[in-house]
Amino acid sequence: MEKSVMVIGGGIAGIQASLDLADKGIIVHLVEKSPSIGGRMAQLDKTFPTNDCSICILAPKMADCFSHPNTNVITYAEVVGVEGKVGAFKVKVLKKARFVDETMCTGCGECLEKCPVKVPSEFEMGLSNRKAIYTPFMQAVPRVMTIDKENCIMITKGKCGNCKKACKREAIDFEMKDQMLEIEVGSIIVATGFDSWNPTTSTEYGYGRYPNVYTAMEYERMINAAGPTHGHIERRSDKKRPTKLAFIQCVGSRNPQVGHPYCCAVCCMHSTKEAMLAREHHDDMESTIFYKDMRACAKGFWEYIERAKRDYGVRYLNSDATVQENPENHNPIVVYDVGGRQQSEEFDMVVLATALIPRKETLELAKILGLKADEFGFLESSDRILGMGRTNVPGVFLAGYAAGPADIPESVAQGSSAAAKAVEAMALAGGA
Amino acid sequence: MTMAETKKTDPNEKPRIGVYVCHCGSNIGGFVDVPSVAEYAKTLPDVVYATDNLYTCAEDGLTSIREGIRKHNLNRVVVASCTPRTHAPLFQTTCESAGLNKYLFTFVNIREHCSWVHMKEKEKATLKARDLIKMGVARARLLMPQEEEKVDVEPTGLVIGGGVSGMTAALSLADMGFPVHLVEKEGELGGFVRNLNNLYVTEKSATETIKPLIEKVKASKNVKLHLNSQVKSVEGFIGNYDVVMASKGAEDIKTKVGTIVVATGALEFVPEGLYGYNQYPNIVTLTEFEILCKKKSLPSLKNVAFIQCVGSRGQKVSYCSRICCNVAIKNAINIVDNYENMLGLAEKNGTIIDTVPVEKKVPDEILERRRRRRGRERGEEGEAEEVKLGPSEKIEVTVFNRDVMAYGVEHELTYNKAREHRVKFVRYTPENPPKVFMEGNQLMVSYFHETLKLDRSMPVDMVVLSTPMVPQLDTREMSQMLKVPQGQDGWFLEAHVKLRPVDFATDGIYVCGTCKGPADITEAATQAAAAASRAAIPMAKGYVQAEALTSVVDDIKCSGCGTCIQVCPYGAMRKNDKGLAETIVAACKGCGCCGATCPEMAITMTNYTDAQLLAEAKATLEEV
Amino acid sequence: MAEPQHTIHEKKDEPRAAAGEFEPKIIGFLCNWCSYAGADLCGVSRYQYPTNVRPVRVMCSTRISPHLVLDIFKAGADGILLGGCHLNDCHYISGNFYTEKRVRLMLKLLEDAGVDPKRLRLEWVSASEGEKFSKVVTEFTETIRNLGPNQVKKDAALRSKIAAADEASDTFRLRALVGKELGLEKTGNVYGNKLEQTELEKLIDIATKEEFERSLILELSKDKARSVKELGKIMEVPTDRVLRHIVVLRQKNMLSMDHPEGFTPTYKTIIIGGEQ
Amino acid sequence: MTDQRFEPNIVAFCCNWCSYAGADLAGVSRMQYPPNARIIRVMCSGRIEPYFVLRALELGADGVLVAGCHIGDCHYISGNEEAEKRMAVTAEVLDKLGLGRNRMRLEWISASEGQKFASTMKEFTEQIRALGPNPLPRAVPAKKGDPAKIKAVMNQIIEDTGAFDCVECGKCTTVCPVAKCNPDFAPRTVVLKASEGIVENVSKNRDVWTCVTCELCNSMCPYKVDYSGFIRSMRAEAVTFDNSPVCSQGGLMHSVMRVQAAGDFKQDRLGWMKPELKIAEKSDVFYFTGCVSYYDAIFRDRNLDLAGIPQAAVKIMNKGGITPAVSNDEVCCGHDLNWTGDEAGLRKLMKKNVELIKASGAKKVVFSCPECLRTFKLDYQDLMGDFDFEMVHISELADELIQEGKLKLKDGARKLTFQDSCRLGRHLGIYDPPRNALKAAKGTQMVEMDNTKDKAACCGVNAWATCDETSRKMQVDRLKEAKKTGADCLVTGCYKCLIHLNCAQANKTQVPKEQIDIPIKDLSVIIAGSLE
Repeated sequence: MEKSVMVIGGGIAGIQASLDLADKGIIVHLVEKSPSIGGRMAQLDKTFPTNDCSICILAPKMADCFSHPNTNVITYAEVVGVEGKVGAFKVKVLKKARFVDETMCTGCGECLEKCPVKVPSEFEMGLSNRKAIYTPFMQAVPRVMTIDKENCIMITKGKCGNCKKACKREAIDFEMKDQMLEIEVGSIIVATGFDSWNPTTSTEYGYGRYPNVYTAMEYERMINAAGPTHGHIERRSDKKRPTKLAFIQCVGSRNPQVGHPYCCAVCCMHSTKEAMLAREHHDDMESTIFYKDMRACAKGFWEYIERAKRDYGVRYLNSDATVQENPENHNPIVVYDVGGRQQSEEFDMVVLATALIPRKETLELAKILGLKADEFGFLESSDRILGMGRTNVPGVFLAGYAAGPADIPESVAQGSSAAAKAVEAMALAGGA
Repeated sequence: MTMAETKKTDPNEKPRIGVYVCHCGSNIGGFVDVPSVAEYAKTLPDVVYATDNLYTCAEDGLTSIREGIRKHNLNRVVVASCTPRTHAPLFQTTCESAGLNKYLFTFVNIREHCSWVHMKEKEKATLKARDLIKMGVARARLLMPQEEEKVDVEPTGLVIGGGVSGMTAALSLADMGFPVHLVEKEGELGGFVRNLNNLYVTEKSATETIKPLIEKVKASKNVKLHLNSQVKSVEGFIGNYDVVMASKGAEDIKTKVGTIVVATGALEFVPEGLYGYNQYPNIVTLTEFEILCKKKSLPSLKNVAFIQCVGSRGQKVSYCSRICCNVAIKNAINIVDNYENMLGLAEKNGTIIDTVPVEKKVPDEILERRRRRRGRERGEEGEAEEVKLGPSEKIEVTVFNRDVMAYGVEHELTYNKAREHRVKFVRYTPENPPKVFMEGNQLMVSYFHETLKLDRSMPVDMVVLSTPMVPQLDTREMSQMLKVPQGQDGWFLEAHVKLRPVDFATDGIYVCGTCKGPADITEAATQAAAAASRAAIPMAKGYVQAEALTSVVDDIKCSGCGTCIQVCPYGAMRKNDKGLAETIVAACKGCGCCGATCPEMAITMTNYTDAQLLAEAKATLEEV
Repeated sequence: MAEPQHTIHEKKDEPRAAAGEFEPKIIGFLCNWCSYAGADLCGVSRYQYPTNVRPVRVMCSTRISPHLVLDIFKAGADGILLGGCHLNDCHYISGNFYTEKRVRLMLKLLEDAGVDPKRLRLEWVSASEGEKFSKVVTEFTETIRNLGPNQVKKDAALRSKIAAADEASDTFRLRALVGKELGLEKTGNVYGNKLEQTELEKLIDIATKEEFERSLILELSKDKARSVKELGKIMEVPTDRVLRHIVVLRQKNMLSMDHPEGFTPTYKTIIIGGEQ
Repeated sequence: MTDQRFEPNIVAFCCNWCSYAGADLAGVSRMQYPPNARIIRVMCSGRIEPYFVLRALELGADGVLVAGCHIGDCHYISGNEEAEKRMAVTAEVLDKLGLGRNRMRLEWISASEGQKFASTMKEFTEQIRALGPNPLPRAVPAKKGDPAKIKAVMNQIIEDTGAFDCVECGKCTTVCPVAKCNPDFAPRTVVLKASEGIVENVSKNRDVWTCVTCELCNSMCPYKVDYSGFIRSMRAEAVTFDNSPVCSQGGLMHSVMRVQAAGDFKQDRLGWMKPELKIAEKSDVFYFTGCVSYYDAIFRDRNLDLAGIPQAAVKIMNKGGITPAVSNDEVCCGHDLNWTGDEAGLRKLMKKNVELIKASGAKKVVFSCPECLRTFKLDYQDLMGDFDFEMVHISELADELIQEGKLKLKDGARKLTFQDSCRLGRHLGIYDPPRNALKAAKGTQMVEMDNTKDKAACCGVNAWATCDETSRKMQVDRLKEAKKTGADCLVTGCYKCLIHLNCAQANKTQVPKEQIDIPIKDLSVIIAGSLE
């Protein structure tokens, strides 16, 4: 029997599961779709309720995970097929050509300067550009470059090759082909995380129509010192710094109308944190949070809200809201309801706490693995009460947001929990 | 990964330092005159070899380090290139493969901290690079080989608490192949859940739900169950805890365990003096209500009020107790849908409470509206036909809340279901809470309707108070015994709220379930499995190995004042039998707080000694 | 080996030292997890800053005892920058809270020693604040440049004062007080009495002053026996206080009476085992 | 009395200054005339609106006489000229309804014409006697609501409309166009009051009539609370407590509908037909014209050419190879009765219409009026089960024909903006077909207003109830939005949007004309106009 585990998804849940397993002496194959591990947490600026710097606490884990003698981190790869059963899965992993030799690249970045192609950066939520050869972010692990074959003009049109010329280590190989790996593992942990819902279709919020309406993830990148604006909050319309911010909760979530009747469980706290950070950046920042129910229900959360009110002057208004715009200055006008009376107020910027939804790819993966998903696309646990993370397929376990809304500590706990379950399953399959 | 036999380095041997300066392509070479820096390095004291590489981290660079160690008999290696935070392990491993203790390696960062940040000042950048290498060499001269201490781990676990968390953790450890002692102070397994009627999300009875778990725990060969028992004392450190367990009417049991999982659970807050509790009849807490339901001894009800946040969120305790909204919602639905069953009629029919499937997403069709209308056919002449009474005409449930904490998928859907089933939710503010009083023989609730700005009142037959979970009374004793911290609310405090949710700062002890804060059964069980996973790591390894970045106490200087014990965040300092301080190497993380604190300056930090730091800093201050 | 090509720097900036300008020497103690990482990010992001700071990596800012700082000032550093994680972000949970307390002591002692406290700066720089790191270094370098060179090597009186401050920082009393300060504030003393922060700080300030003066007496009387009056004059401290210190120091067996000058007794520092 | 001769009941409205005085003179002069008339004195014949006549007939009058000063003699200068116009409309409506204009008479009688008064009375009484009794059945006195039952009824409504699902998020208020103009109104407070058991809400609260039932709240409500359904059901209760709407045209339209519901009269509603249009007795496609014929009569002075709309619709169908069946016997769909608390009226009309269409054997019914379509598709099917014929809006049909290549449009450079009516849009979810059909003409550019499609703003009035300041503000806001797009023309797909928005342009408003003066045209008219 195979004493190794595959972890699919390199976010914090996957990293935690991998580390827990690797530390137990089990070989872990961590498959990550994007060029770097780190997942959503890497995009965050701070984390609630301690306002820890997210990347500061994550980066050591990423490095540990990558350099652990028992881990095999396969980035830029996807699981395309699975056979077998618990104790003896055969997993087909498509490792996409990154056109850069991982063993040669030092991530020095000389090639970046020479690449003429600009593409909106996925990591920066499109707020800034990356090159066709890139690392998704500064602290990426592994810190090697990747060529995006859709946009590289050498690959698409056969001319350029600037990066190859710039690379002293000759790490660039335009001839690189996708590779199909076949990996045998005893069990599998799925931790594919979430996506942020695009609120363009809910036109009442004006996202995409009014320049100064942002999503929470965009704001998060903007306020990050390493982000596209170097931590400066600025308006799309005039690059001015806003002072009056409105945060609107439950945009697309808790809304059966748009198909996400569930609560995303993290946005109340997330927006509170964003409002607090605004005030930390500038004393004159005033934030208002429009909410349905302030769901601050884990350790230290309610105290955090109280602190936001008391020390950061964050105003909380119990109302859903819609957005109009003052055409003269592009100031968003938030329309809300206090005591059954319509009110409206002009703000400099509106930040939408959009629904967090399971990734589309997760459903495909579920099909490959034979997992059940609910109608929202969350993967289902077979035992809803005592066995969260155990699935209908023996030997396959879940962790993190893919299994339902969870914040970082819950994802970490689920990562560890899935690791324990994977070991138990293999022990059982091995007749132990 | 296999390591070559490390040759013994004599600490007193004169340093023979090799310096490797990296061009990192043009990343460093473009802005720093690398060859001249390498030349300069040769002039530094004790440097016997210096060279420059295009990429020191490339295989040829690493080879040149290995060769240098052999050829020049180097006993210290300095690499000047990028940041130690990503590349130190690589070079350390290289040194080790050439037989050099990895603690005799020093890293100098001349890329992130020099060439890249002084791209327009090559001369000054070169001067700085020289200085940085000089500092590195000064430090290297004082480096000492270190042995990483290995401590064997007893591969047996201890789980304190026999509730759902404790049982899950114990079973998980057992299933992973480790013997476990499970200690429960009551005579029965199950913990708090035994009080409950059914568990939300499913309508299955609580006892039925945990029955298989209890049976598995009892059946497991690896679980040694200690009922009616308590942990009396715990001494030792990770891998080596000496535990004494006391059982009622039996002799104390002494045993050795490697890791400990704390799962001692929580209590329900008793709302003495609030909302007429213990003053008027039919005012109960959520758990009391559950017990009534479980025993099928509810009184006859027509109007029930739930009051949320009784004592929590800034009243008696500052926190939100996370689960009470969802428990109240569950019970509200039970009352509306299954009231007759709850009255005990079900027992006569021999059925348990029916499973009511949670109605999920409404199909997004415009014609859906018709559903609403069909129930209401009216006569030709506009005369109202017999109006079909909704369930609410039989029994009315009102939930007074401040915010409904129906987080996630299933809670929110259940909340939606409750409203669809005509459970009324009325929001109140802490300034204007509902009032419970008697009017004659009638129990009444009055409230202020926030939106309509109206004072309302209604007769009720029962008031259910949702009170928060509070820590067990013996949490403090437990925390002192285990030397683990409590947070300000009295809950056990995990090592890091974000990334180490089930670890204590002290290695070897783990925490899960409601003893570290309110959680529902699913979350508690998940944490328990997580804690088991964490606890299994040192046991699976069989040893713990501490990086040799620890504090060392000079017991001649130590006066035993104990300040270091007080400041250490990991409980890694203790008093030895001489009454002097001693580092528990396995627990020490090397932050240096004790060293900087020790009033007698009796503590030094390996690999970061005062002498090393001062030498490094002063090297740049010397007049050239 | 191919000579690496230089592409980016076109503009040549003559070192200001050549123009005779003062180039401060600054030591930067950076904690591994936040500020060192922030400095790394600063490099990766190519934010430029002056070359004057020499970083020394430590695991945690809490590692930096006042002695390290004062000793380095004594050795002639023009400025010292301490970088740590933001409060509550500490990799070691609470290390930087102690750092804060220690820095307060360091600043007090620097003031006593006649070193401009501006020469020491504590900054919280997280791993994501690359730009902040460059700003801090640029600003701090400018501050130090404006303050001018550390005169410790030229000014003997200053030298003794810094040495005295260094000595004082290592006294049992100050180290113990600062070490226990947080605990006293948060959980109270053995009797369970909590102390107000301001009260405690007052207490520490008094102790700092006393320990500094005592250390200075010892420093001044190391090579030459001195009278109370003489010490009072050099130290600009009233003689009765000098005398009180001397009584304490004599009790501790750190100072002995030397030859009287006329009727005036003089005192000399007792040097044990020729240490230092 | 053994005389079996029919004695008509006649209501005579006489103006104070001429006809009433004329009647006085007839009396003073002891001139004899039949006793059938009951005189109601008004200050001027200009006061008499068409609905006076209709209401009188509905309430059992067999004939109505309106008498005023001679043209040129009006005490109020030109009041009688207005009366003349109005009575012409009334006469036309009576003709269309099949009641016949003969049941009404307009006569100029001066103060000196006692004789004329007496002779008019005689003649008119004979005229009515000859017509026979008013064929309308006697109105049944309205049912009174039972205060004891109302709480249970309201609870049922709450349940039916899912009003308990409300989490008080207030999103309905934020989008409500009425709440924007009238801060005292919010969809959720109406519901909340009911759920708090405040029954006076039903009998006294006017909010129930303030709502325009545009369903923006419904479409926005995350929990799909059916606010408009709630309001509609509550209206049905409110009227039983005499909490009734104030209707436009004094409720003329409602009277017209009730008349159609009450009896089987030979209507005359196909006056818009033109010889070049091809229609058939029997066809697979039935064209349901709606009340356009009546609207045409009532709003003729506005130059809206409402009759042009069905003409255009038939033209489109003809061009597309369809010869639709059109019936003079269709009755009003009952939408407006249904939305003003008269569900019984709806049922009567429904029966007639559905029987008619079933009898015609049509497989597809085409509507010009979104209200008719909504009523058929949702309300009728709600009550009767699913129909086996298809129901489409003319825009859907046009879009389909264009896509099938059966209909071709001429090129023409123009910029259009489309007003999504609430019924067509939010109630039925039809957004793209009208746009596609309009865009089919090469060179046509569609521009969207700020609030468009499911967020489209309302024309301000629903079911001819509650036209007030709020309505006017909504209309003006909408016109401003349309103007701002820079479109050449605001296209509507609903008779009422056209009428109401036009009303705001035709009447005095606070805003300068140039901010709202955009031509408004019906979709069918535009499409028909660009047919090849």
